[in-house]
Amino acid sequence: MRNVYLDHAATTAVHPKVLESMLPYLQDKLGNPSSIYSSGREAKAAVETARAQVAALINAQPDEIIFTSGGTEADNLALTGVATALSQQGRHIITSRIEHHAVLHTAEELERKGFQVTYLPVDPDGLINPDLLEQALTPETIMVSIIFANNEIGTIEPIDRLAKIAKKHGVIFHTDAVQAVGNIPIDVEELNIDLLSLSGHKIYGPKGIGALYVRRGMNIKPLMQGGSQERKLRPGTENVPGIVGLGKAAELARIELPARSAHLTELRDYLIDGVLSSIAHVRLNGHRTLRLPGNANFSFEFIEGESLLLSLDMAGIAASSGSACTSGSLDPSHVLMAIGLSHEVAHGSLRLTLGRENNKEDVDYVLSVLPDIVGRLRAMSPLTPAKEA
Amino acid sequence: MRNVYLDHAATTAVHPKVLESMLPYLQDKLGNPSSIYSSGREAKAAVETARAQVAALINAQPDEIIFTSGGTEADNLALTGVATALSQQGRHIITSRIEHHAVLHTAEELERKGFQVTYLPVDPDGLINPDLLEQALTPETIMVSIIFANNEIGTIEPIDRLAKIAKKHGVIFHTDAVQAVGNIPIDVEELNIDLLSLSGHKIYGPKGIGALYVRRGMNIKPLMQGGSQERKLRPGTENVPGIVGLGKAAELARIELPARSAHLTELRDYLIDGVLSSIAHVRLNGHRTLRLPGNANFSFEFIEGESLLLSLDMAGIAASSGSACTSGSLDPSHVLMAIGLSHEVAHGSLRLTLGRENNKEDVDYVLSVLPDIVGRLRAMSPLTPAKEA
Amino acid sequence: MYTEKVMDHFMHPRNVGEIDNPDGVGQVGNPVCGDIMKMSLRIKDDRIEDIKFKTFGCGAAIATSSMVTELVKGKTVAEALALNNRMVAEALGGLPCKKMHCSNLAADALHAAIADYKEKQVQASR
Amino acid sequence: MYTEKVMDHFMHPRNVGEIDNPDGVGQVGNPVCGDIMKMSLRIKDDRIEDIKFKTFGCGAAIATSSMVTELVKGKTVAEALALNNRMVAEALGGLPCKKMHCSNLAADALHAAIADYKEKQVQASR
Ligand SMILES: Cc1ncc(COP(=O)(O)O)c(C=O)c1O
Ligand SMILES: Cc1ncc(COP(=O)(O)O)c(C=O)c1O
Repeated sequence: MRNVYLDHAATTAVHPKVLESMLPYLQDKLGNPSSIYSSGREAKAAVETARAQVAALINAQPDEIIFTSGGTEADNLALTGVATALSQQGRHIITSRIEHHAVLHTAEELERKGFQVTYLPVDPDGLINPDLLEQALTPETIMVSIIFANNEIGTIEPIDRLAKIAKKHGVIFHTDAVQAVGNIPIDVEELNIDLLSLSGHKIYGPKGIGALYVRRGMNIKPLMQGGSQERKLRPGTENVPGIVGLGKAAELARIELPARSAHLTELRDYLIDGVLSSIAHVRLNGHRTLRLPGNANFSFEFIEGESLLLSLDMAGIAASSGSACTSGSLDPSHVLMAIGLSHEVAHGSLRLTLGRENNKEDVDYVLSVLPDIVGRLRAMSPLTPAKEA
Repeated sequence: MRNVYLDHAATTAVHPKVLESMLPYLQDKLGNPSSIYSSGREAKAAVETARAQVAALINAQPDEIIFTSGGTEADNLALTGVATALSQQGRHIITSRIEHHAVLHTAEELERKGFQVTYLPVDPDGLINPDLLEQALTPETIMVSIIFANNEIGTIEPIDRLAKIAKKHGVIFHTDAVQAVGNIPIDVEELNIDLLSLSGHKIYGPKGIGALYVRRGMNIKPLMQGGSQERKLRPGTENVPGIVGLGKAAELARIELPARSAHLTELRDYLIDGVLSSIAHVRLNGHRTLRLPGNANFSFEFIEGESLLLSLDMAGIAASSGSACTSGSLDPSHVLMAIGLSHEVAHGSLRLTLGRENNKEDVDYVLSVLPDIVGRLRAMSPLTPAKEA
Repeated sequence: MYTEKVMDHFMHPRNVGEIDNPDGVGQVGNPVCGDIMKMSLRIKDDRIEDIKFKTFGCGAAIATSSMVTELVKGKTVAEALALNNRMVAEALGGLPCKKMHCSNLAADALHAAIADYKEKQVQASR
Repeated sequence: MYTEKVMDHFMHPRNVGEIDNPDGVGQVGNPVCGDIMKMSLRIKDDRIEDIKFKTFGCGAAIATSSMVTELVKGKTVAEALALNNRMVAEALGGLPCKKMHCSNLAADALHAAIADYKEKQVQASR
């Protein structure tokens, strides 16, 4: 049986060159970057090289990159760190209804701590209307945090316009770019971004490492206390192999971005067209063109996502769903609800996310098995209209 | 030139078997443990195996282990998580003056948030007197956090007695066992420990991964918000290779503990005796016998630690010092001050920490170069009495 | 995640479909929660002669539906009423914790179908 | 961390020691901060004929002390007074940021020694 991995938004395989860059630091190079002897200094130099590589990917300065344990920590540090630092200036934060839980739940936690949070709605394609941001700003607003590109439906937000509005009002702008980085070009200078979260394992780097870009001069408090690593913003012995791997992954992403993006966009469009033309009662979630190169997200009416995933797994295909059943919560994805799907339709969603190793044959294989799987489940479903079953 | 690494308390080299266990998860095994398809389930199973391995090392149950990004995060989660959860019951915390910064600075941060913190003193050997803990407890006390074995001077605290006192008063007991785990036997049941921090890279595991043991039924709040990984106590995509590596390191530590400990104790005593007998005006910091098997910490009068480290580095020896100059702060180590050293003597401290790869020849090499290095620096020092120079 | 038995019933569900002119029909669950189960029965001499299901839901929902139909086919109505959701999960070799409550509704659907059958009998006897 | 020049002066410090019956002696720093520098001078015809140092401190402290002695040997007292800590750091090819303030005291020690010399002269001429 063919094995096709189509869950690159969940995690990507470590690039062989990334692993190669990490191995020395997992083998004989064992210094602690805070130590002054040779191997410690070597480790420090490797960390600084990686910092420059990550900075280059988003056109930041090396000293604006703070390494964290992943995207979640970067998001938590951004929101909590800025809110804590600026709480004297105001206690209002603006974000959106389609943020990743790392931002959404942190915003909710800040609400419990006495901050006010506005959650901007999105249109049926998942786009935020910049006018709504303009209207939501108050003299109390200290920060805006908007996801760069959504992890479920792939919609790319108008970050340039949103960040410009924040800048005009002197408000800090953070973006969770965990899914966007490496897939679409990002220039924090041109876009007026003050803080940006990214994660290693989404860009063919290792798990357990990420980074927060923090514009120079920003006022931000650490999330944790301890040693004085990472300019006192992130204590703990540096994860040297992880950092080196993230640096290498960022470098590869920078060099290969145009090619990767073109490759994925082509496959994605082929997949979307194939599914929409071969299966009835299906809808594409997210914007048709303003979407991540590798993201396709469908809702198949009358069937439920987990049973779809299980069936695909039996056929060797790894995918993801916004169904409540897969998350263990009782509600389907908040993102799918925010774009206006009914519960049933949200439960029947399927996310297929392509990556650099995928090819046309993979998509052909999916297109060859998906219609039967959907048909089989629909035949079992009490929701399927008699004439379709 | 011989290269001798004697800074195992700062970080250890990844054990070859640990690296071997991680490699599949850095190469082709790429599932996200939260996904339901096969590779996701495989990753999940690997994470659960590691959880059981870590639990076995300290006689805990697997579901009592929460993976974190390292020792620092484990300490922050323990203190802040419990303080936040129990703030209605009381706002007094007891810790010691010789904690690692990850505990000490977190305690200070909690003070800024309105908690009261008592910092227990230590005797000249670095030992905490359990009677002082008994006296410090108030009806407001919610938590006691005491380092299991100190990272600088190696002194092992009377954790059994301290934890028993906490238990008697119904107070949560946390211990930062980052340096102790894997080096001395720890049984959380027998010792009545409620929370325990450990870190991968101190036990021949990878950097960027650690764990907090949380006794079943404990009331604790997460430090970060996001996904529902790690029983909602620690969000973020799991660092699968890191977790697998930590699990393997824990397993090896459990199996090899008696042998490692015997080997290190023998080398340590040989090193301590050798230094004390060949160099004058030297003091051993920390308790002579109640100390970590691999730890030796000396103060050489009249000279300063960083210049000592630099000289040792030129001779191929990697070590550490409590000197202010190496830490970038103006004060020498708070631990050395807490055991009553004067500033000069604290500045002249040298920590040599042995590990599994060290042998008697390494110690002999150190003993062959150290007297000359100390002598040379003393000859340059204005503090050296004329008759010694 | 799922036992082999669950996967077997998911991939090869028994008694899928709807009975024409059934003696009883029951539906439980709702689309908001992500699980809907519909059972239809043919009953003869107080015995379940035939039973079919249709289910919208996850793997556990489909497997429990299938298992219920197998467990009660040929059984008396009283025996069928004695079946509960826990027993269905056990017959499948267990379900993951988080599936025990949300997707394990098949016995409820069966009971609803039996209630429908009894109601119809009462009405017919009037 | 340190430049080659710093390491050279650290490993091969110039003019270590104390001058017997010096014309001026200066000491700055204190043990609490971890750096003490002591300079002793022999001065002839307003020129620094000899200079020696002793230092308790880190690599930067030792290297700056050594560099100062090299820079001012043979220079006039006025020239020596014109030397400041920044110039010493530059002569060494730079110092790490965090060392610029704590360990770069050698010019201060030199100036203290010159001050001592001038004081002694005034006293002698009375
Ligand atoms: C948009 C977005 N933000 C944040 C995260 C969290 O990243 P991590 O799992 O590396 O902590 C993810 C991935 O899960 C994501 O897709
Ligand atoms: C006693 C102690 N606690 C906590 C830590 C922090 O661990 P990590 O650097 O893995 O975050 C260390 C090591 O630096 C330590 O020695």
